Amino acid sequence: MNPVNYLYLAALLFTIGAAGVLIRRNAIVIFMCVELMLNACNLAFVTFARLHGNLDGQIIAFFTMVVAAAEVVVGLAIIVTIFRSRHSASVDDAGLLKL
Amino acid sequence: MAFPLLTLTAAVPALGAVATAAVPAGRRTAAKWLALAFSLATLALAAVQLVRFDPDAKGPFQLTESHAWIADFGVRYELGVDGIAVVLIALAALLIPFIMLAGWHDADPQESGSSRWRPTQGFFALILMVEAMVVISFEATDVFLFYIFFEAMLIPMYFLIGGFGDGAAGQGDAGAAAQRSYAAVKFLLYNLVGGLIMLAAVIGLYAVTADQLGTGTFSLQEIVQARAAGKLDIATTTERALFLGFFFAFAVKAPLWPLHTWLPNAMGEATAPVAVLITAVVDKVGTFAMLRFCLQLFPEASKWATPVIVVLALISILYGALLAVGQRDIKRLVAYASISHFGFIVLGIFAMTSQGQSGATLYMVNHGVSTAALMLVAGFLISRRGSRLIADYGGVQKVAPVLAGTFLVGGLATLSLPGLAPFVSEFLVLVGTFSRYPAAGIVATLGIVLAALYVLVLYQRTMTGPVKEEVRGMPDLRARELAVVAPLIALLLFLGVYPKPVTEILDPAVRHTMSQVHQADPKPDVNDVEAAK
Amino acid sequence: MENLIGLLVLAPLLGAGVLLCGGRRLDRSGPWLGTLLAAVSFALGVVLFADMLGKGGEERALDVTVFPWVPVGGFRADVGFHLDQLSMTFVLLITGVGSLIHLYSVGYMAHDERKRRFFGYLNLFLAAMLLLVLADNYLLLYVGWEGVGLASYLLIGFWQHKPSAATAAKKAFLVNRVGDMGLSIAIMLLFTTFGTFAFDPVLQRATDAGEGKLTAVALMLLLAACGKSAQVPLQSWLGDAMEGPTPVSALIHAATMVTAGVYLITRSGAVFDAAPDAQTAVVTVGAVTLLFGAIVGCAKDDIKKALAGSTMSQIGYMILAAGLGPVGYVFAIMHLVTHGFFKAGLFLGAGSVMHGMNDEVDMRRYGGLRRYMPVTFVTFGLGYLAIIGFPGLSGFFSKDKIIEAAFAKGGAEGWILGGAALLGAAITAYYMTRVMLLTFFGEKRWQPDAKGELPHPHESPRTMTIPMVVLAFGSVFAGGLFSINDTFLKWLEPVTGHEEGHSPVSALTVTAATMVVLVIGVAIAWAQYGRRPVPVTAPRGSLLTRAARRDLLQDDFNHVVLVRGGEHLTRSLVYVDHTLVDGVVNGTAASVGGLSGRMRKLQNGYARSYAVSMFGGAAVLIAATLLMRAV
Amino acid sequence: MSHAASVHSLWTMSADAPQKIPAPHIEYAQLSPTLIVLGAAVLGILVEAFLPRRSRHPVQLLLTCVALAAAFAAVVALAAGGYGTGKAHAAAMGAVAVDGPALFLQGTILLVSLVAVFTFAERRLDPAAHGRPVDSFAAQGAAVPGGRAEQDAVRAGFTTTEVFPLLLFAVGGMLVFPAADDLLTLFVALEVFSLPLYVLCALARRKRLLSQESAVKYFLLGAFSSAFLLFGVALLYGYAGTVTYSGIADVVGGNVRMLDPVLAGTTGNDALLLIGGALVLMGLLFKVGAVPFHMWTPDVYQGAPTPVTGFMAAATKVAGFGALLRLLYVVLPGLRWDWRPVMWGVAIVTMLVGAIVAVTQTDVKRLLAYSSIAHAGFILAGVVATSPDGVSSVLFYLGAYSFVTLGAFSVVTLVRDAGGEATHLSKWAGLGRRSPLTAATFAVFLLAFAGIPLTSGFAGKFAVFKAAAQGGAGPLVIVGVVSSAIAAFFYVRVIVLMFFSEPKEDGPTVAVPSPLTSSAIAIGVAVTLVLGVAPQYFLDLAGQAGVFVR
Repeated sequence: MNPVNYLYLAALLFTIGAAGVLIRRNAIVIFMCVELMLNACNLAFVTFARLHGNLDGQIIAFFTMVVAAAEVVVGLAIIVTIFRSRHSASVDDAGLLKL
Repeated sequence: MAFPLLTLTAAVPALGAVATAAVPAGRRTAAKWLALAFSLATLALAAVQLVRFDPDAKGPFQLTESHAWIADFGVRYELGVDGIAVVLIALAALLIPFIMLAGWHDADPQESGSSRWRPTQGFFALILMVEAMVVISFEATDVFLFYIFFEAMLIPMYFLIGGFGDGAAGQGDAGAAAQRSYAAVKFLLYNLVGGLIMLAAVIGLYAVTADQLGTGTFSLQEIVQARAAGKLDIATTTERALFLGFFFAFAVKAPLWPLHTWLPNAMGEATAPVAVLITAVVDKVGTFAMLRFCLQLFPEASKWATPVIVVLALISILYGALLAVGQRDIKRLVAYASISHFGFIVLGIFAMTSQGQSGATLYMVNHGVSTAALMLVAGFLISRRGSRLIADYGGVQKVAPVLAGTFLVGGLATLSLPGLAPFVSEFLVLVGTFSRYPAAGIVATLGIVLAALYVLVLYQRTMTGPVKEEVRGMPDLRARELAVVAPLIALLLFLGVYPKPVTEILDPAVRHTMSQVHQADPKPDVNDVEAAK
Repeated sequence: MENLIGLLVLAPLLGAGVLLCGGRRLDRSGPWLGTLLAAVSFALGVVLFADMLGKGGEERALDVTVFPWVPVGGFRADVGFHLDQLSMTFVLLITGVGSLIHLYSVGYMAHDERKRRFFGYLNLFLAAMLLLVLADNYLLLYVGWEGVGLASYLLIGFWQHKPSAATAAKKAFLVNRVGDMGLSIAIMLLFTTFGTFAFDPVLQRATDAGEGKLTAVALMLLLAACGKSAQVPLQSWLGDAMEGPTPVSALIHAATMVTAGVYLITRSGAVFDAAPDAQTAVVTVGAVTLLFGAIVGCAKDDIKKALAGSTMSQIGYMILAAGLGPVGYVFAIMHLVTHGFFKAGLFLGAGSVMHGMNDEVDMRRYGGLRRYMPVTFVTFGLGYLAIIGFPGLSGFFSKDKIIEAAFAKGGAEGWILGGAALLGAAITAYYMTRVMLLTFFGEKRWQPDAKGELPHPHESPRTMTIPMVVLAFGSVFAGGLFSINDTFLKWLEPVTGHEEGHSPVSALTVTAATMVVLVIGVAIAWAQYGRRPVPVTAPRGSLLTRAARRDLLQDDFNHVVLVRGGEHLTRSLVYVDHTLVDGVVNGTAASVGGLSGRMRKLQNGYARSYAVSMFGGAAVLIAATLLMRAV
Repeated sequence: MSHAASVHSLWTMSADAPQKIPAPHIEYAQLSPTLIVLGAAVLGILVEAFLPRRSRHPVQLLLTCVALAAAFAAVVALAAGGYGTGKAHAAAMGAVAVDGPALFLQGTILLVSLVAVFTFAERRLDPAAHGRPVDSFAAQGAAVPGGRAEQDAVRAGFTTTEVFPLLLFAVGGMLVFPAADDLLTLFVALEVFSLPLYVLCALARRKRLLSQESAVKYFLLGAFSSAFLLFGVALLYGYAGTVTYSGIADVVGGNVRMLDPVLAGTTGNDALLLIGGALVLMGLLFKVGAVPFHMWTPDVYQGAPTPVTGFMAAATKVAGFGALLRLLYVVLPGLRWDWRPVMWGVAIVTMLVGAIVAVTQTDVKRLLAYSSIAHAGFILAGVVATSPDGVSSVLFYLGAYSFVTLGAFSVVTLVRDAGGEATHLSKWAGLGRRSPLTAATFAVFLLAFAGIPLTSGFAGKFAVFKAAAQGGAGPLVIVGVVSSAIAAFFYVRVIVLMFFSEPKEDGPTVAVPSPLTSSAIAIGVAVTLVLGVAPQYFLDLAGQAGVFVR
């Protein structure tokens, strides 16, 4: 099967993730969409690694996962704090800072 | 390495500013005297310059200093004076002490505010700061160096205008403050915009020189020589664009119609001494820069732009005069009168005749002195009655004859009465203009009628007629005030009767400028007697 | 000798300086000091005169260059004096009459607390006037020219607390400025044409320049003359100038300053001779003014205004004569001198009358004063006879000559001018007789003044009468002296040149005609004011009379066109400046602010909308990059 | 079929790859600045873990300062050692470049952070009711605002000393960011300095809701953008088959030794390159706050604790622009004609939007945020000059700008009222009367922002515009001038407010800071004036540092 299709899949996932970020209100969900985008990138990486026949892509994928994990830690921490103080995880409620 | 006289002349007032600002709040009077002392020291240095300056020496600039400064920008710390600069420096240095004396009590804090707030120190320090920057921008022969101080000057001026009012704005204190800061902001923004447009031109100039000479330079002489040697050849359109960039800034400063509207506000709201500082000292930098930079850097473009500029100058002359007639506010009236006079100066500069340019340069000096005289007396008047409105006065000459007399002399100088200094310069400008553009000359002559109109109307409404109630019991000029006005009037008379000492210094510089622009005076139709015989 | 010329000017200038800056301590001595200095310069004048008489006709001129004034490039103006017969004549007239009037003023202004300043101004005037007539180039002349303008401004407005006075002063200065504009343009033209504006080179080489240029110069000079000498169309200020103290009217607005225009034209004779069209303009102005002034003079009830009208008209004669070229110059100056005597005398007389009538000026409230102030009456009477040209008195000789010269112009022009001059003579006789009758004859028509007390006229003090007497002598004999074997003509000829006019009518006929019209004029006046009693309040009068009372509506014209129009112009300009010029800038500022306000709304605080903008931005970025590659 | 075969051959080929991987060789000395900082950060964590609460603050402060100073010393040493010029090369197997720009930027970042630490450590601003001096960070980040836990924490006088290690981690990332010589390092560095910043934003002591909100926004948008960046990296990798800058540059430049069929296939497809490049660019533009990726800036700047804002505004910009420069000058010079017009556009809108929107701002911190956007635009003008002059001008501008910003925000921390910092402009009315000195210093910073001569702002602006003009970007200069004019308007407005309007009764008080903040401000003023009056030396530095290693 042509590996290029994996690229299309990656692009698709990435777009879905991005769309999710734009559409969803809940901070957690938005964050998950971001994760989805990162994983789309991972897929692209490994595919290209496969195409080019070098391991860089696959290694990068690992790095990405680690970074994503780190992001989760920080992100969830922040989201939880604001949830506790606002009793809502909707990003649209957080609108004090504007103009 | 010669003695850095020019640097010193600029440094002394700068130091004075710092010293004055550092005087503790309690010692107000000490600060005043300190500032005055520094300004007098500067005056002395300016006098030394005049003495050391040799009108007949070769070369455009004298007392030159030159040090590396910002190589990356092609900027050198280059100072030098020609006849025009040295005279204008003397003028500035001469006026500052009078300005200080006149404003001796202007900055005394009404209420004893927090101990850290020291308006008086600030006032005098700022004046000295302005003086320092004006002096160095007269001395700078490096475009960038000039530009820096041309711009930096705005800040202290801005604080002087906005920070200290004559408390005669008509409405309440808050309203006055609002008007003041409006005027200050207007002043700053107009000049900043002008300066920024000039900045674009300055950068363009650098790009051109860097492109053609290998290393970019801002040295006036280098550029002029390079052009003369054909090493530097600026494309016509580029030269015009650059010229416009420079001219715009100077036209705002000068101020030339239609970029003038900041001046009436600024002069109206500022205290009289500061108003004098604006129009008699700071604005001169604009017209001076037209002569030194516009004409010498971009001779061709200058010639190209001349018709338009002459028209603008004419408009300024008539428009300023007519608006002066229409004013209700003494200081605004003087401001518009100044606009009219600046029209004459610009006209003289761009008439491109030796009479015109000598007249214009002489005009800068005379206008400085005459406006100072008129405006300062007006300030004394206003400080007595607490109002700027002409309608609030009447019959002053009955109660305060000396004040009225000096006011009249100042006014007569403003309408350039023969025998007083401005007449000579104005007539030179007119002749110079007439000999190249007769029509323009005649139109400009209308200005002298209008000048008579606004001055005499002002004098009649304020000084003559039955004595108004509020005016009754108004004290006549005090010793300090007389000490300010008398010398100025004496100077007006002297320069009116015997301007030779000044013109002798100015002439070579003017001739040099003329040669830079490749312009010769038009010849008279009937050649002189010898040739006839 | 040369240095004396400088002193001549310097003495009164010094006086002015001392008196104006001297302060209160000079209040008492001031008047005498001023008078003394005037006398000094008169003495100097006499000395120079004597010296000049000692020389032959040609080498009488003295030239002194005191110091270079404005040396700039090709442009050089010197402070230099040129004393020839012409200027000598003026020097004597100015300093002579001037000293007398100083003396007169000592009495007249005795009760004014600001008399020190008054004498300061008078001295200033003398200095400026002397500078005017002694200058050896046009620019320096211009200085004197405006100097006398300033002095007249200060003196007309001397009683500044009276708004009318202040206004009159301002008006005088402004109208003069219009004339001065002409002078300065003339100077510019001279400079561009000859490369100089000193008398000698210009006048010697006048003919080298094109006639067009010369005509332009001449017309500009004429404009200047009109301003200073109150000729139509710039005459409107003279009437109002009577607001000034009477000695001022006598000295400045009768004897000396107002004649400066005549001096200017005579001095620039060479230019005018080379520009016939300009000369036509000059004579026209002269003729019109002499009639205009005369008519105005007939209608005025204010004694000084009546005399002012007469001054206008007399100067009209001089201008007319000067316009005739070499034929007329001498007579113009001669009439100028005689007029200086009798008109000054008349004004002093008027002043003396007002002095006695608590400053009443309306002649209809005078009457029968000859018994109360005999000296005034006699001197005034002599002046009267002189001005109407009574045979044997000064006016007779000078005016007669001018009328002849006018006819001598020849052709229709000659007839018109001559006719105008004759008519003028008739009207002069009429209005002067009127003045005479209203003032000194008839029954008393005195009215209580503002304070409600009736005037009790009395003769004026010695200081005032002496000058009047002296001037009366002048007005009686001057003309005769001048005319005996053409002394005056011979005296001036080297400067102005002279040629006999060939009149179509013989001199005798002219004289006869003059006599006739004179009698007619006097007769009519007698018929109107001599025989029947004069109403205290002026009758409505004919249309012409009413117009004449208002200076033939000239002022109304000025008011409507210039003043109102000017006010509207300035007001609209102020509006424009505020709304348009300023508005544009403020408008841009405001629009930026508005834009900012709208763009601010995009920052709506919703994280997701920020994300949208990022996403869109990314899309644009990509699209743009691809596009760049595509093109 | 043949395709499948090639794929198979690839598979087999890479099967026996592992033993071919060489052991990495790391030049620790040359990476020492980063290592020192990160090491200190780790130490800091241990301090938090083991030292009693009382002694943490001084220790942390000391540790951080020492670490930063030492790192700076290391940078200077490296520069002196010629790594900035002659010996410049890519260290750590081409992962991190050690060259002029890198060292210059690292030096700047370290100095800025050092000054920022002073403001972090300031404890005299909030005269606390319970007698213990407190800094501007939350007593307990996790506690609910106004909740029981927080009150206890406040009463107990807790302070979040973790901010120091966090700062150090961020600095560590920033040090690597502009030096990163392959896209992976770039990405990792980005995250390393972003994540601590997210946390720091959430830690304000006052106005905690705003603070947390800003953190959330920053975090979500940051993550979002980094995802884009990562995808861009992926595409570039796909295009070039490598992520090292030099490698990609070679491929773009078309000078690769052996061109295997697959590479030929992908390199043939420019879309990968262009889109990838664009996405990476976007990631960086987000960090420097360029329009249209700027919208997080005002909110985050306003919400975050002011010391953090100052640190972000200064250091992040430096790091971000450093990375941007390297990317554009090393990786994509071959594509200059593609990205230059785009960057032109970005620069123009950034300058204009920043300046225009700032005009109507009413909050000092937001105002400064927008002004920082406008300045990003100015710097971009220098970036697109694509000449060594351009690089050095940008470096100079960054140095000048970061100190001005830091100083300005430090002043903001001083003006306080009951609710903490009084950032609303109306509160600043008449400040010049109350405390002339503070107002004057702030005025100096504003004037520097406005680019008035004799301040560093002018020198920097002139440098970038000059470079742009010489690079043939005249129109950019015009736009820059126009937007500076607009910008001048609102800077002046603040000055008017401070000096010419009457002070209000309920106006804020100006806290008297400890030497820490004072010195931070003093340094800011000094640098502003020195760089304004005698910039030549620093211009030389930047000039020498103007060349990237490849």
